[in-house]
Amino acid sequence: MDLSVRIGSGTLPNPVGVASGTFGYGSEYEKLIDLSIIGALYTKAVTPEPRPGNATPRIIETAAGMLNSIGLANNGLAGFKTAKIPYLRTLPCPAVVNVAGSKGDDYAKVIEELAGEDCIWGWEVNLSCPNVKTGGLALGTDPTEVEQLTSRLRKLSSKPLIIKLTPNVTDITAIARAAESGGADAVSCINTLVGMVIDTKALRPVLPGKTGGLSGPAILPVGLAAVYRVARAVTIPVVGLGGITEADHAIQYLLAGAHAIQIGTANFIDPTVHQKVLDGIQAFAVLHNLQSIPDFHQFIE
Amino acid sequence: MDLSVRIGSGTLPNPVGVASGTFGYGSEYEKLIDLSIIGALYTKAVTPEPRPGNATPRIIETAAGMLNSIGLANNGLAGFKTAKIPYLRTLPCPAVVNVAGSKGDDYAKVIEELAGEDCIWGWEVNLSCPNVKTGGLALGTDPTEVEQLTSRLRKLSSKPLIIKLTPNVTDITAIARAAESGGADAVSCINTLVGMVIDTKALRPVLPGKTGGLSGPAILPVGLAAVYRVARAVTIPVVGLGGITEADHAIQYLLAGAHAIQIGTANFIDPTVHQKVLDGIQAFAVLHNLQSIPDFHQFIE
Amino acid sequence: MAHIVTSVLENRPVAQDYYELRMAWPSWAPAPQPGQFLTLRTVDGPVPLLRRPFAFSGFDRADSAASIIYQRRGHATTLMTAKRPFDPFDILAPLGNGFPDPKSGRRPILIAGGIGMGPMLFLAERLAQTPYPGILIIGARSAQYLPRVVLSRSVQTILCTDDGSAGRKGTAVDIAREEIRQEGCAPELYLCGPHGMLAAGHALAEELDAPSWVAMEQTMGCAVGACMGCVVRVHGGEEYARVCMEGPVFDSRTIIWT
Amino acid sequence: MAHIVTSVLENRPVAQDYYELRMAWPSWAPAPQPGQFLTLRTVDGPVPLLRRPFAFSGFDRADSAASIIYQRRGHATTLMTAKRPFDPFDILAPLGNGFPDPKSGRRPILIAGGIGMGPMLFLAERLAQTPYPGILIIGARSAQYLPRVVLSRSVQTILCTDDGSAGRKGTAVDIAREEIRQEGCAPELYLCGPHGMLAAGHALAEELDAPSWVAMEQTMGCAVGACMGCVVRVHGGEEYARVCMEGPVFDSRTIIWT
Ligand SMILES: Cc1cc2nc3c(=O)[nH]c(=O)nc-3n(C[C@H](O)[C@H](O)[C@H](O)COP(=O)(O)OP(=O)(O)OC[C@H]3O[C@@H](n4cnc5c(N)ncnc54)[C@H](O)[C@@H]3O)c2cc1C
Ligand SMILES: Cc1cc2nc3c(=O)[nH]c(=O)nc-3n(C[C@H](O)[C@H](O)[C@H](O)COP(=O)(O)OP(=O)(O)OC[C@H]3O[C@@H](n4cnc5c(N)ncnc54)[C@H](O)[C@@H]3O)c2cc1C
Ligand SMILES: Cc1cc2nc3c(=O)[nH]c(=O)nc-3n(C[C@H](O)[C@H](O)[C@H](O)COP(=O)(O)O)c2cc1C
Ligand SMILES: Cc1cc2nc3c(=O)[nH]c(=O)nc-3n(C[C@H](O)[C@H](O)[C@H](O)COP(=O)(O)O)c2cc1C
Ligand code: FES
Ligand code: FES
Repeated sequence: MDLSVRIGSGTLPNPVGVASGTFGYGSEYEKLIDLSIIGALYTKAVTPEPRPGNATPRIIETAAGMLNSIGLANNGLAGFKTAKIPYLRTLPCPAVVNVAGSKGDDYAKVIEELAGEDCIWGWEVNLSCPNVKTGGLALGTDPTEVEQLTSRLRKLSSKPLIIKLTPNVTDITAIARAAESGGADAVSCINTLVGMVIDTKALRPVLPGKTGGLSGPAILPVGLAAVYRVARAVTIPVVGLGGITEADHAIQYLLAGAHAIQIGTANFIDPTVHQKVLDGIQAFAVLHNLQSIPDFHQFIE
Repeated sequence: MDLSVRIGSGTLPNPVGVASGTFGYGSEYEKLIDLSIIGALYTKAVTPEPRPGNATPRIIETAAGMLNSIGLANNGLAGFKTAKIPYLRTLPCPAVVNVAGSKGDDYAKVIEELAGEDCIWGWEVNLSCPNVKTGGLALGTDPTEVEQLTSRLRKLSSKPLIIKLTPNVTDITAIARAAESGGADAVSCINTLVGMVIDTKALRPVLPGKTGGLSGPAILPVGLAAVYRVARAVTIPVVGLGGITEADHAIQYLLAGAHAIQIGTANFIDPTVHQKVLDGIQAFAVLHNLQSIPDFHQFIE
Repeated sequence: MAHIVTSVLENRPVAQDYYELRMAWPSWAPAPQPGQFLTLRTVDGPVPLLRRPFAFSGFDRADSAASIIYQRRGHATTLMTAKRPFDPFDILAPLGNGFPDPKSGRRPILIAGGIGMGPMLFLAERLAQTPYPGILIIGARSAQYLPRVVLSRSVQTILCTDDGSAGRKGTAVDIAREEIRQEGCAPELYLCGPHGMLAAGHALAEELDAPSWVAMEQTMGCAVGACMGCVVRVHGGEEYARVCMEGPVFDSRTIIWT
Repeated sequence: MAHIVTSVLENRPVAQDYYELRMAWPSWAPAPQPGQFLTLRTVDGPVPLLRRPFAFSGFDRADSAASIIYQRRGHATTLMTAKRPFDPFDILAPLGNGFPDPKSGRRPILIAGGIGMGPMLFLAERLAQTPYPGILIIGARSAQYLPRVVLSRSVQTILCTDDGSAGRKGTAVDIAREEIRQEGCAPELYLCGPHGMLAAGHALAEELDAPSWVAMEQTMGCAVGACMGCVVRVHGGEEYARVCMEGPVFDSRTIIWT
């Protein structure tokens, strides 16, 4: 079976990636697993300036999920270049740089400055981080803005450009279509859901920033519904994520119309999850005699 | 402590209600629990015409949650009048009729025809049911439509009018403000999240309607974030729900700014949950010397 | 219907993947009837979330005990296999309508398949104490799925397997057809098991112009009639009927078999 | 750091709400050092979801065994109390940096409170085998929280309680101050316990101009440095340091105590 996934000008060796913010830049996990089997490593978000991130605690468990409020903590562009690029050059799997910011210029700056780096396979544009105050709603909630930003970024690099969608919108298909019109090579969804937990003993929200992003098994059905709808609204590939902890979940995403998937929170729980998911996808393909990833899309209308 | 909750022209004896669609019309549970301790019983949705509901299965469990696709199954207005009104007259707690439909006229019709019934305490207008195809998005996703419909319904009855908000929107506070401007006495949130589960053995979505509504513990953080934000956007009372299975969760909602709460899915799991939640709220009030429900709102900014 | 927190008395394997769980039955609680079911909670936490429904497989007022027979399938039933005597057991019961008595002059033919064996054993034992005892036909895929240890000597029982590895070879409905022909009786059918078996039983009943009763299954939410989750399609005015309220036992002619 | 699926050897109560869990240690796995920790998974399912971190309280290469001491608090730790010998035990370990050796001529003063007792017992045993043994001071609210059964005869140990119900009356940091004054030594402080205790220990170190090491706690996601979840505020270029990577042991002067 051909496991490869074509996205724009690039090809991923297999459909199972690891999600931004849950896998660092790879080095953190290299002692635990073989990075060469990873289909795509989506880095922690990179912003133009360094960001210390939010106050603590930054993580709290919820029923079958977790809330995080990391706040795009990263070393900034300069730090990324000196501290991370040399490592990415040695990485045995494709590296997708997750790009973030509070305004369009931020995104443009990151891609412009990194566009020449051969060790970067492509971009994932995080328009949806609910942790950073961009004056209210996330950038990725308005189709017009998304289309404009996408076409601006499109001109800066010929590497695969993936727009990451937030589920916290009325109509995620409208945002996906805007990304497609703007020239995106793919969309990935979903980012975290806005959530909150209150400590009734301390009488305050657990997260100092009050709300955070909900991820993990709890959101699997939400991610699946989003991918199902988005895959029917655009013709570019869809990268599905949200709540995947086992092969069956990843297969659900592929059946729903995804061309690739990402594993996020589950990396924290089982470092071998990636291998298990990849094996499970292959076994499913053999069982149903599927030759390539698009063959997964034939079953569900 | 004064447990009562004032909403518009009415007063509820206590803040702990049972959510629409999870408690029928009350009779189903009367053998199991004392209905007189219920703060408000929100009925299953009533539509002008009878609806058989969706194909089966209608329910599937997810991680710490469940998806449902009941499809507003109900006897319609005429059936409601003959089969349910006589029972509601005997109900020892306030009955709030959950009103649904596929267009504005449907809602108006239900309220108009039932406005004279003394046994009805008030209305909860379900603008958010994701199960019914209203030509794409739910009615309650557009602020202008919500304001217009609310003011139309406002004129039909002086009973408390509660607009129930869907979480499947970009900015739930905009919808809440629209309901307030339209003359709503309160808003309730949240309804279910859109979700999907695929059966990888049968190679099809488990629910024949493909997507369904996600409820239960998994969505608690999403409901809390919504209530927290809505309570800061409007001056009318907010009724909080989503994922409450124990007193601590209900207290989180009250601390977040809710004046009352509803228990949904948890009724299926523990018929005594209502009593436990009410007891827990009272114990918390005693511990912190709170005199009335608004006193819960002093702790969190 | 009551919310009962009782305790496990015994939880033992009775066939491959099948277990019988006996629980103490408080004297104040209504007595379960054959065809009725309970819903139980396996854990206090949110996973598994929903109560799970199981039909009663026996009830003994003298012993103050009721029982179910369950198959290990997914998360909840796997957790159930770990229940030990004196573990608390949180149930809603008895739920649903139960099987009606046979019409006068009719010979009750009880047909059980897979997880449908519980209610059929219960009904068979009941009928054995009446002037109109039935024949119990239990079908399974093969020998190891037959619950030999729970069979009652006072019930006329026929075992059959799809692969012929024990009892007679054939489906329970086929064997029923043979028995009825041989006895030359006017039968009344009672069925519980997989959907296909119920449909075949209904077809047999039509063929013989006999009354027949089927215990239906559907994923449940509330199990008390409130959520409209557990419906099956039926003929007549209402398009759907609730398995937990109008059922689980239905006249097979009211069901829309598709 | 390795992903190890080992087995439980023993799981016994050692004080009220405190348990010691010993696990088999595979010979290929790196040896844990005092101050290092593991993260463990309590169930296969989604609740509790995240791995939980616990410091090593001992390691014995000869016995091929490592141990932790944990307090029953919430869901995961309650599930842990049910672990039995030979149950599988899924851990990531050893994680974090561990305590440094004392500077030459310094007297190690080990101060433990509550769930901080594990790593201090481990460190104390290690130092007892060196030319610079330490004094171990264990503080608890009252007598029943003192883990008497795990104390080692080869370690000079002082017990104290807030209410004076056992050992000396006072906080562990107060008792440390007294001991140091009495001995007239140049101390090096090692602390693990509640945040307030660590801050008080740091203040004492400043007072005495002594080096001091604190093992910090923070809610964790990955525990391998990838998620930036477990940070504490530190002085210097970077505003935050990760407890799981730069820690859990920090020079107390690098921490911003608020
Ligand atoms: C009225 C009724 C009587 C039943 N009687 C018996 C019995 O006597 N013995 C027996 O072994 N089984 C019986 N069942 C089936 C039993 O309820 C399921 O096998 C059990 O719920 C599976 O739970 P699980 O977590 O182990 O498996 P899961 O992995 O959750 O599911 C396995 C299968 O059970 C079904 N199921 C899951 N949740 C529910 C639910 N809440 N309601 C109904 N079905 C569900 C699923 O659709 C799936 O097909 C009965 C079901 C009904 C509706
Ligand atoms: C580096 C480190 C070493 C630790 N060593 C020990 C030890 O040796 N002995 C001991 O008893 N405890 C230790 N703890 C604390 C222990 O991890 C928590 O008590 C445990 O996670 C509680 O889990 P629970 O589900 O029982 O409780 P919960 O109800 O989940 O939480 C109870 C408390 O534990 C905290 N907690 C929950 N999840 C995590 C997490 N993933 N990471 C960190 N804290 C969490 C919560 O913030 C809360 O304050 C250590 C923590 C850290 C960070
Ligand atoms: C701790 C943490 C940090 C995250 N940081 C980022 C980030 O920097 N950029 C981004 O696009 N998404 C980030 N995410 C979102 C994940 O990439 C993913 O979209 C989300 O967690 C849903 O997938 P999951 O349920 O598999 O975790 C983060 C998620 C977590 C849990
Ligand atoms: C089976 C089921 C049926 C429902 N039917 C309705 C309905 O008819 N009208 C409505 O406004 N909400 C309906 N809801 C949504 C609930 O009232 C509630 O908003 C939602 O379930 C979240 O609360 P919970 O997590 O406590 O269940 C239904 C929910 C469930 C689970
Ligand atoms: S399960 Fe709710 S109506 Fe039957
Ligand atoms: S827990 Fe993820 S960086 Fe420390």
